[in-house]
Amino acid sequence: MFRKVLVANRGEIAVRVMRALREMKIASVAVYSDVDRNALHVRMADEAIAIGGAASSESYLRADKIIAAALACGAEAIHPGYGFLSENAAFAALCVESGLVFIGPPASAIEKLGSKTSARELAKKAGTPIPPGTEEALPNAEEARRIAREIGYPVILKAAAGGGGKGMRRVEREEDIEAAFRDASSEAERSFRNADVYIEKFIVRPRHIEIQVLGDQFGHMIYLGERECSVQRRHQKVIEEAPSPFIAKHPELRKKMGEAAVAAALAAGYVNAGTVEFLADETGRFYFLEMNTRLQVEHPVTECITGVDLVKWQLRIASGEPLTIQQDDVSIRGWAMECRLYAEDPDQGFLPSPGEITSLALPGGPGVRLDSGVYQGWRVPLEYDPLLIKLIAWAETRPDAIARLERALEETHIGGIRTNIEFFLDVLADASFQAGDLHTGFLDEWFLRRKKHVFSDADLAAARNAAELEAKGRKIERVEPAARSKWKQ
Amino acid sequence: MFRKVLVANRGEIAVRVMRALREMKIASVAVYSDVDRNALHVRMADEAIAIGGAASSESYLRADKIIAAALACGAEAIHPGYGFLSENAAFAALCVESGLVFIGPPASAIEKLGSKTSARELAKKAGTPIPPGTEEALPNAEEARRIAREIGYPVILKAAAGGGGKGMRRVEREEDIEAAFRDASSEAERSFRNADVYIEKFIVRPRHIEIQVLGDQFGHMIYLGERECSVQRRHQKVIEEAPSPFIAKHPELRKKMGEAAVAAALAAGYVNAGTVEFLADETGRFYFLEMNTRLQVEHPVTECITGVDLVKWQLRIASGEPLTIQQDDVSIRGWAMECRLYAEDPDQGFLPSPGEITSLALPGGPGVRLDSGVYQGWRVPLEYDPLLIKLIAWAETRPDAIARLERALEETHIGGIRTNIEFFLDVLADASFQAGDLHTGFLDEWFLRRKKHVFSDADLAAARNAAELEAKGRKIERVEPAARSKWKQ
Amino acid sequence: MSIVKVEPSVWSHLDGHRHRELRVESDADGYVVTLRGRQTKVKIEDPRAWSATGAGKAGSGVAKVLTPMPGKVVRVLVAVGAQVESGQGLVVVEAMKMQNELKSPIAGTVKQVQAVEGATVNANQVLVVVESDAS
Amino acid sequence: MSIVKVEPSVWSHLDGHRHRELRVESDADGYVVTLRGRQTKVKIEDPRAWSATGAGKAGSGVAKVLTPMPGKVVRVLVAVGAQVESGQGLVVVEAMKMQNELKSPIAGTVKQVQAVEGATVNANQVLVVVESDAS
Repeated sequence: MFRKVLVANRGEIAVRVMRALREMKIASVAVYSDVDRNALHVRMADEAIAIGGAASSESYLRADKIIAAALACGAEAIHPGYGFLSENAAFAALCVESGLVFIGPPASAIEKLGSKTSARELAKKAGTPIPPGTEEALPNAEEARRIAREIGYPVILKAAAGGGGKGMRRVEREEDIEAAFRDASSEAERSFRNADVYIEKFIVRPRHIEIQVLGDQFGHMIYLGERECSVQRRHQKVIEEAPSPFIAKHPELRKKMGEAAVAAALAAGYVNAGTVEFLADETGRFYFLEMNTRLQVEHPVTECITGVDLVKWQLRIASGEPLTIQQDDVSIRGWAMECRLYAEDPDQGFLPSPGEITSLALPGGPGVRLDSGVYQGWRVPLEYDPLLIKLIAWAETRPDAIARLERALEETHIGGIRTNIEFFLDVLADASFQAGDLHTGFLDEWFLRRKKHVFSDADLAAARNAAELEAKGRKIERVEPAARSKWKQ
Repeated sequence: MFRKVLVANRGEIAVRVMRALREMKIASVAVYSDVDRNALHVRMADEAIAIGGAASSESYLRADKIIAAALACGAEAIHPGYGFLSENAAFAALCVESGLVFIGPPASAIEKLGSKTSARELAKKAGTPIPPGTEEALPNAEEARRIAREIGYPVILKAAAGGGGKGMRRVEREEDIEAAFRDASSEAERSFRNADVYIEKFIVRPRHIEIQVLGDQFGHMIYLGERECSVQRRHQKVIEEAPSPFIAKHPELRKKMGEAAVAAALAAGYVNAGTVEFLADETGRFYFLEMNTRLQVEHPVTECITGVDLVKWQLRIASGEPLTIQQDDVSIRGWAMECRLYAEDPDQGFLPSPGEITSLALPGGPGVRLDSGVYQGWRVPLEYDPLLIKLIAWAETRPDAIARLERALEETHIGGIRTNIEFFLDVLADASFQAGDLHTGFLDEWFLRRKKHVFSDADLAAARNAAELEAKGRKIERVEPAARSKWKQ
Repeated sequence: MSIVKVEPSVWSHLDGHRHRELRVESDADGYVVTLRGRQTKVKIEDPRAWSATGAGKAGSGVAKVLTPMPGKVVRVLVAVGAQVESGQGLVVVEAMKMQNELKSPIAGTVKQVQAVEGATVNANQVLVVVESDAS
Repeated sequence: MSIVKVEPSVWSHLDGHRHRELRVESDADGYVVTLRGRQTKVKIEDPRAWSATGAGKAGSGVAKVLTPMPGKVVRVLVAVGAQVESGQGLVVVEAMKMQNELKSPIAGTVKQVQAVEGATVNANQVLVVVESDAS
């Protein structure tokens, strides 16, 4: 096993990885940008190395500086977390060339799975179902029209190099396809400097269901159940859960999807933890979407229901240990659900809300897991992702997990900035959400029917009361004086 | 199900119960003494009622006031937590007479199991093994001598009404038995106003292993595995874990002890959650010790490995619902270990250390559960038990759980008062502890070989550095000035 | 009734038996009070307790266009003296990888531009002032 | 070297690459510094930084007997003028259900008793003063 590992990331995921390192008695090395000297991931580390300016392009995205830091402190391996350099094949290759272990898949697997068209091709060869459509970039709008006629409308055009919804166009009717092709191509060119676009059958009201896989360097790979991440805003996951309410009703799908995921990953020569994303339609048909060649943000829900520590296994596998868990050893217990607490203002179009965290109340008790990257008094910088804390609730059943998550959200307060806590409370209270009737357009529909919480008159009177006292700056005001402990130190 | 429940307790256990109530959408009612107006359990409650003076005898032990509070606010049931009135048969009976549900066993079961001699008798009839000795109080020292000769030395004399080590005498040789009988009787008389003493075979280097049982009002009862609580100081549990390292090596014992526990509990007409305590010797022989007719402090370790929420089941069972878990449904996953963080000073003979919590850092991340009764800025009163927080770690294996608990303890800081955090770190680092070689005298032996942590010179230099800066009251001192985020709000 | 400050800006409010815990934070135009994760705004009837914001009114008159979030100015789209339409983009501010285009609430003439590309700005800082031609 | 205060009394200490986080609290005779749950005492070479305690020395002279913990005086076992042996109980203080008997570190005569039954006392408060007969 490694003696020292550099974590090439920041925020909650860097803290998460460092906790695993500490539990495994491995020294942890943080890297930090100029504005992150005080960040929690530096506070948690055994060693810390400055790597440059606040902009990610000057620090966390600088492969050269990160590798130099690892070599300078004698780290043997680099954990990339998610985002930043985690899915950068060149970085993975550079690690290996520099004599460092990249804790993730081989560069070749990242490369193969990085392009959606090559990933689709690979999945198809492995027998993993892919949506009807092209595996290759469309040469022109004519070809798009031809294939659309073949597979039937609605169809979707997607940027081959894309992600995050950029360069995507849904087309309902043949007369719109030419304009859509033009728009998608030029947006793809602008966003990814690659105009390639491919076409797929558009899955109506699909669920986003993904399979966690874990494989060692000896060809042994298992799947660790699924996660459902259909609750998305602008193609970004907002609430994730495991198992999927859909698969809970169709349990035979778990094995099918799991085996399809493992087949696709093995076909790419995949090693370590990875996630195969699928879209599933209402009939239970499912289609390969893409593979994420790294640890996911939402990995804790899988850890909660399977009892498997994915980060520790990432480290063991990267150090050359065999995966000793067999597929039959994997069992699922209960239900887990995660909320991503962001520094953003849902009342102002989810605008970012960086700034100082002036107060912080965190939940506890049974079944609550908190993966935090912040602390009270810290100033959330404006340069990075707004994810502050992941709040995960586990319980015996899905209704219990929702109730626990609500309870935990009510206990949570992040003062001084705006967050999406109340937004989550509103989503969790929704009847369709509670029924598990999810699809990737769920939130878009929900915003239209959203019910804001209504305070009682007594609640409002109490709120006014407290605000008035706060305004007066009084410490304590009581009608009936409460007794104090008899002693003072 | 109930609509409103009063929690007749304070501190972490009251908070624990209220969290369950909130998740079940049941209104929670706190009661509080004069010094507890600011306590966390009041902050967590939907309703709160003052019940008198700081001394427990004027508030938390006043059955009349608590029942009056429950009736005044329309609560339908009372959860007693542990300690205080939780094992008071008269209180349980008074609840029922007042039209309230006591969330626990019937008064008759508390009564039967409250006296050690009657509990032994009951266990014996149910076929649960008891240590050789008397089931009844000894009439005189002669009888003690006669039985001791029969069962063989060493023997132990115990107060029938006792607990906590009071009125107990271990006797190695016949010439000491008369004096020991006299001492034990008079101490029992002083401590419990009941001089009755019985005699038992003394188990050498026993392990304290207890079985969690859960039974409904329809005679269906299950056991939820065991906990090992052999790490004790002055007969008080300090570290608890589940499963037991001993039973992990002798798995056939779990079923045997579990069934013996259920038999004893059913014989007493037991309903709801309870714990049957056993002593086990090195050969795997085990003996009924006593039954705790309430939720235990250490219940979370059982919850962590079985996934069963004991408090929610307590509420369901008390409201008349059947227990839907069958014995075969109970499975054990991984390992859980609990530290009781106390306001006490291990460097001064574990003297209590009440006072203001001036800073509070709490651990998080995977596998960490925190049942806290405190918050930063709160003054820990001197009138009650010094338990502040229960820190529980779960992981796949016992070594992993120990490593996680160490990591979590290192992340924890309770400033302004003294605590036993460092003491725990020292215990967890002990080779015998890590090997699971436990017995109830473990800590007494450990204190003699205790190794205090040795700081490196660099650590000490850093500590001095920080203290000097703190003394100067400087906010920031740096040789190389660290950059700040470019913007200020 | 018993109201106790249990932590800075956290109030434990007992009204008879009924208990509520309220977290109070000052806001641009009053206070935001949080009760079990839910928030409500409270205006206190003392105008000195907070400063009026310079938020522009839509339609006519003088509009002070301010950034609702702190961030970095990535593009300034207008100069002093420019004629702008209602809804026209004036400045783009970026924070946390999200760009926000500030639009003119009125048609008129740009009177002031207090944004420089690359500069960091605070929440509620006025970046552009537009005056209606009619006013 | 870079040392930054990250929270009140919490210092992030970088010595080259090596990072340590130190929590500093003042103590009766200096500071207690916590490093990953482990504690060490630090005396700062400025005697004005803390007050000397009145802890009595064992053996001879004048012994000021103080309670190491805050609590309530449940029993006063001696009166002024009483002769006491070394190790003899003087006062019993109770906190958190635990009783602590304060013993005389020297043989001698009780000169002062500042404890009253039922009163609450602070940590390190002098409760009894015993003077050695030889002194």
